[in-house]
Amino acid sequence: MTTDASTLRSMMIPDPAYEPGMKVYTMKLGMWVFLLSEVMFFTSLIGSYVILRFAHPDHFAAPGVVLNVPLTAFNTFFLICSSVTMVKAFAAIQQGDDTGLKLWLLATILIGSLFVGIQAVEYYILYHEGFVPAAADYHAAGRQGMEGGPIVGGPLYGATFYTMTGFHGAHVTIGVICLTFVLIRALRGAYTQNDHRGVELIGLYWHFVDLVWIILFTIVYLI
Amino acid sequence: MTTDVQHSGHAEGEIHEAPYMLIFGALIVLTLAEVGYAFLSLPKFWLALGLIVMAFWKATLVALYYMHLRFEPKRLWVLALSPLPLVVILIVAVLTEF
Amino acid sequence: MATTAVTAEQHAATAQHHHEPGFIRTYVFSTDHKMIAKQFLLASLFFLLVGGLLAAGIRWQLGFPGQPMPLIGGLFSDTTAPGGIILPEFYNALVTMHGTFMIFFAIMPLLVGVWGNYLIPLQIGAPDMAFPRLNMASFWISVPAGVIMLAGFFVQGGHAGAGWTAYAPLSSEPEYSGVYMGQILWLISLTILGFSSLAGAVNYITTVINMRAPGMTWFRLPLPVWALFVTSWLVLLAIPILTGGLIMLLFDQTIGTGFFSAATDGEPLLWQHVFWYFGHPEVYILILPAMGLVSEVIANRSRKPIFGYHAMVLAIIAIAFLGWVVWGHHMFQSGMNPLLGTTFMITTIIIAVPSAIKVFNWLGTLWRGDLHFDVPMLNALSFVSMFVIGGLSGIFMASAPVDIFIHDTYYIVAHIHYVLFGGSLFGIFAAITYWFPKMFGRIFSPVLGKVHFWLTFVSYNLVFFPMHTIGLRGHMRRIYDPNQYEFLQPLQPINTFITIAAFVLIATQLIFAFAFFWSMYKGEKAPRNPWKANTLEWTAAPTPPPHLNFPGGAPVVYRGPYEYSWPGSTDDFLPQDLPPDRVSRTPIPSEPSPMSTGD
Amino acid sequence: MENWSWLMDGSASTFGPTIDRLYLVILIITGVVFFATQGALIWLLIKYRHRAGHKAEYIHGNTRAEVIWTVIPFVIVLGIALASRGAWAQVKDPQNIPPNSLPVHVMASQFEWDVTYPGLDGQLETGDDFTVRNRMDVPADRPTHVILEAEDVIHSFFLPDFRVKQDAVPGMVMNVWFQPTRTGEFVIGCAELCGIGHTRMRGTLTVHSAADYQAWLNEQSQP
Repeated sequence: MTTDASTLRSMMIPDPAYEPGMKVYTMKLGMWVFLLSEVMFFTSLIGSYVILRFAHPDHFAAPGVVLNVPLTAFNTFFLICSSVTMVKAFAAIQQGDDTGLKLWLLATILIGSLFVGIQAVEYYILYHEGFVPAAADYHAAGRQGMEGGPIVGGPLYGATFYTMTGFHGAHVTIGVICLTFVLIRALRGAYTQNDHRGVELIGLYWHFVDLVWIILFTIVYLI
Repeated sequence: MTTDVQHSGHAEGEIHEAPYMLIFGALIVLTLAEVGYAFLSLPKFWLALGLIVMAFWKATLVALYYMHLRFEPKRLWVLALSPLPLVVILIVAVLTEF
Repeated sequence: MATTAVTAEQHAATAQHHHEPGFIRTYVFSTDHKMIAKQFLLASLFFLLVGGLLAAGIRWQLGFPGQPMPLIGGLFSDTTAPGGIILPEFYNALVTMHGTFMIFFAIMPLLVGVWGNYLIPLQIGAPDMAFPRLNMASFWISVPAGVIMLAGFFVQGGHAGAGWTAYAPLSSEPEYSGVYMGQILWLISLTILGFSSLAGAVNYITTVINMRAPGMTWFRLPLPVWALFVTSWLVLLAIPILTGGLIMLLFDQTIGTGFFSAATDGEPLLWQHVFWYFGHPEVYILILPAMGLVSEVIANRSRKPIFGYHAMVLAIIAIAFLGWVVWGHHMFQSGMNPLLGTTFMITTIIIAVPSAIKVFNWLGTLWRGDLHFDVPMLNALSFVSMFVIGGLSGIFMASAPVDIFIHDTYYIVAHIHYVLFGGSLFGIFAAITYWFPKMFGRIFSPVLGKVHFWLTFVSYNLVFFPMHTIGLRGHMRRIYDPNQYEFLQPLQPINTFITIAAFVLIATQLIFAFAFFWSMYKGEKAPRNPWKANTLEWTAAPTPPPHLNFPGGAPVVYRGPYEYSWPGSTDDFLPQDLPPDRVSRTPIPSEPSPMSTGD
Repeated sequence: MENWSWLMDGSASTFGPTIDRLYLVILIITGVVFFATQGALIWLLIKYRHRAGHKAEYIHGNTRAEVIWTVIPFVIVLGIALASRGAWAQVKDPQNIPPNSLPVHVMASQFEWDVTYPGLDGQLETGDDFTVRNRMDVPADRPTHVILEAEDVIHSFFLPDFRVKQDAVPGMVMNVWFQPTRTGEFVIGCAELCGIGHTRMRGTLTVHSAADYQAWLNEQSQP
């Protein structure tokens, strides 16, 4: 019928102080939003592991009994190195250092590939020791622990281990492929001090994958 | 891919030279500490707690400095942390089952 | 500062489209959000038809158990329906695939894929989505998913038959279900479809946050945008949980990991937790957008501001948030810890409150309005009415002890269809008929629309209301032949009645299909703003909107979306982008009204 | 269709009336809400339908109304939840299984119910246990404690007349109890899709008087 004058004013006047948006450029926001969904994806895998382990502790072995902790600790070291080279590549292009960008990107790709390679070797060794993902094969003859001891753990151990670390490895592999694209673009001079969004985006993804590994290494290998 | 010059200039108006190498050192030290701690003969609870605390700090350092969350607007913090309650709800609720 | 941000984004989008695209780029591999919305619309209406035909098969078996299907009976193979008589394994596949197609391939894309794409950029004043090519990918990823899902009908062993919930171990171990390839295709298809949903959700969230027009504050967003935005968060955070679960189930099926298999100490209940932790947010993914769309239609066709805009927004957020902590109510009878059951019972029942707020606010919007009973309005009102029934029947199963009896009976079937058909699908019909002029430049035939509405409304209630009562008599879900149970034999006449009504209901949808295509080519040409609406898609964009939507650049927004019948204006609507100095106004009244409590 | 009713049949277990009463209370509450909202809707549609010269009123909302229709439903539904707790615990909490119950082991498998009785000594897992298929016989004067397991997939042990439903999950042991209030023949159904033969997975539950049950037990226990 009638209306409050102040309501009317607020209704009629655009708010000049209002800034729409996150104050973050759209591609970066999109990458963050995508990473949130990755958090939930790893939650379903890691959460299932935590729950299965809690329900069946006898299926899992103490650290170092089945899994090779020193080897993976080295691998963790490499992944952390690749994170620092990635961030150095980003810092380089922020200062307009084009050569630095290319070199640090190349270093990141090489160290990332090394991580995947070592993981493949780890899988090969574990698989041949009889540590397999398929439940029916888990108790197959010949399966031995690291010290040549008896069968340790149960089928859920192999299943969860390969699923979680395998999907992490797949993420690293995808990261290496994307980094290679970024490097090719960098070689063509696509990034400048003023516009280096591609480098920042792949960096976010790469550090996220590193972050997931920090959690995986702790709960799969060490606890 | 289009260039968006105004944008990057706006977002990276000043360059935050984060202490990248320092963080790197901290991550290495924490990793070594974790591996060492894991082989102490501690009760399972303390083992798990210590390791989770260290892993939490490592993850936080990566997010804050390498992912530059420290230099981002507060609203991005809210966005980035939003799934964490859901993670906790799922795991805690299902754990009470077993 | 941020205004420059917006224009910069728009420059970026403009730069991508400055040349005139060819046929393939316009109609097939289009990056235009409006074309992608139309692609989703046609694809998901096709799957709606598929789902409806599967339902016809289910209803035939229940209404006329063991009798050969008429007309088409001879077309089936000996492993599905020899001589037209449906076999139990085919019946299980029908039940499973009806649910799967309707939920994942019909209702979800009809709400999120179609209206998220069509409305978000137009209603917030953006030229396109934040990531147009990702948006195109989101549609084209869903196509192979649909093809793989359809292919399952033609593989040996038949299609997946473990229900749309795929409870392990029935779904994880082929020797128990007799289905191997079908279940694997089901899992692969849904995994792929997850990427499509995810691409959409990332796009919608980023677009709404960063690409709103100047002046488009959060509380000036039209309610469909709010609903789609909140839904996108649910999609973003729930779908990956399902993907993880599907992958574990796929590994169980293919390499025998045994996550959910009791034989290897895996936990069958873990699948249920993972599934429903996704599944309950999914339920709200399937209803929240419809609530937003219906709010728009009701406010417009009542020529009145939506009652309690802020409460409506808060209710959407509250439903979405509570939706994360109620999944256990699907598992009351599954052997869950009874204490956990009590917790879930309380959280579940509280979710009725925001739903009630929404219903009361819709009624409040009608109150003292000027109601125009056009086709969209009829469908929207039917949404409100049917949603009340679906919501109230939900309270019975939220009470865990009552759920003991009605769980897994036809009562649940009635409830889900009152929400998903009576709710979501009527909401979809309202939205299609309301935005039809915008999409295709022509009015959706009012006569055919009304015929379709009334026939659907009546036959729909005749199908689903009796299901409450057969559920209360103990009729279980998903049973192939209820007459195997002596106590269900007296229900056979009701089942037959439901089946006949269901065939009327399905046939009625052909009227909709006809009206849809007829109106697209022969309908009355639409004026620019046929509903006298306030929102930007009608006021700032031509019909149909061109590439980049707003030829004059981003509109500036001065007010909320529901300023209908403002007494200060001579018109009964105030477009969001109409500058204050151009409002043909009457003197501003100075008396504060007891009825107004802020926007 | 004699004895036709739109509602549930009368229950035959001790906690059945509690559940039915709860159902009825919710039915009355939701029934009132149903008629009130649908009535209001129809009234609004008739009263405020479009007429020439009629204009809608400019009303944005009413805080008092909003608060009222938030608080009242909240109180009502919370009341329903609290009222439901007791019955839920009575039926499902293993602590509330009466100690004098007759233990019966039920193994669900595709597609039958195998019911194992403790024999004359009243103890399960002793030499005089015997197993019958798809039928269950219980005394009327004593609660029955069903120890429920599943062999292959998930089934659901459904006694419609007793208001009992419990999924049988492979790998888990479920505890179900009920006490009949009248003798007669009742149905055992499977309420969870369990495969091709789901529809024929049914059995008969016979409630005997105490004397008849003893006679039946003696007869079955004959070697």
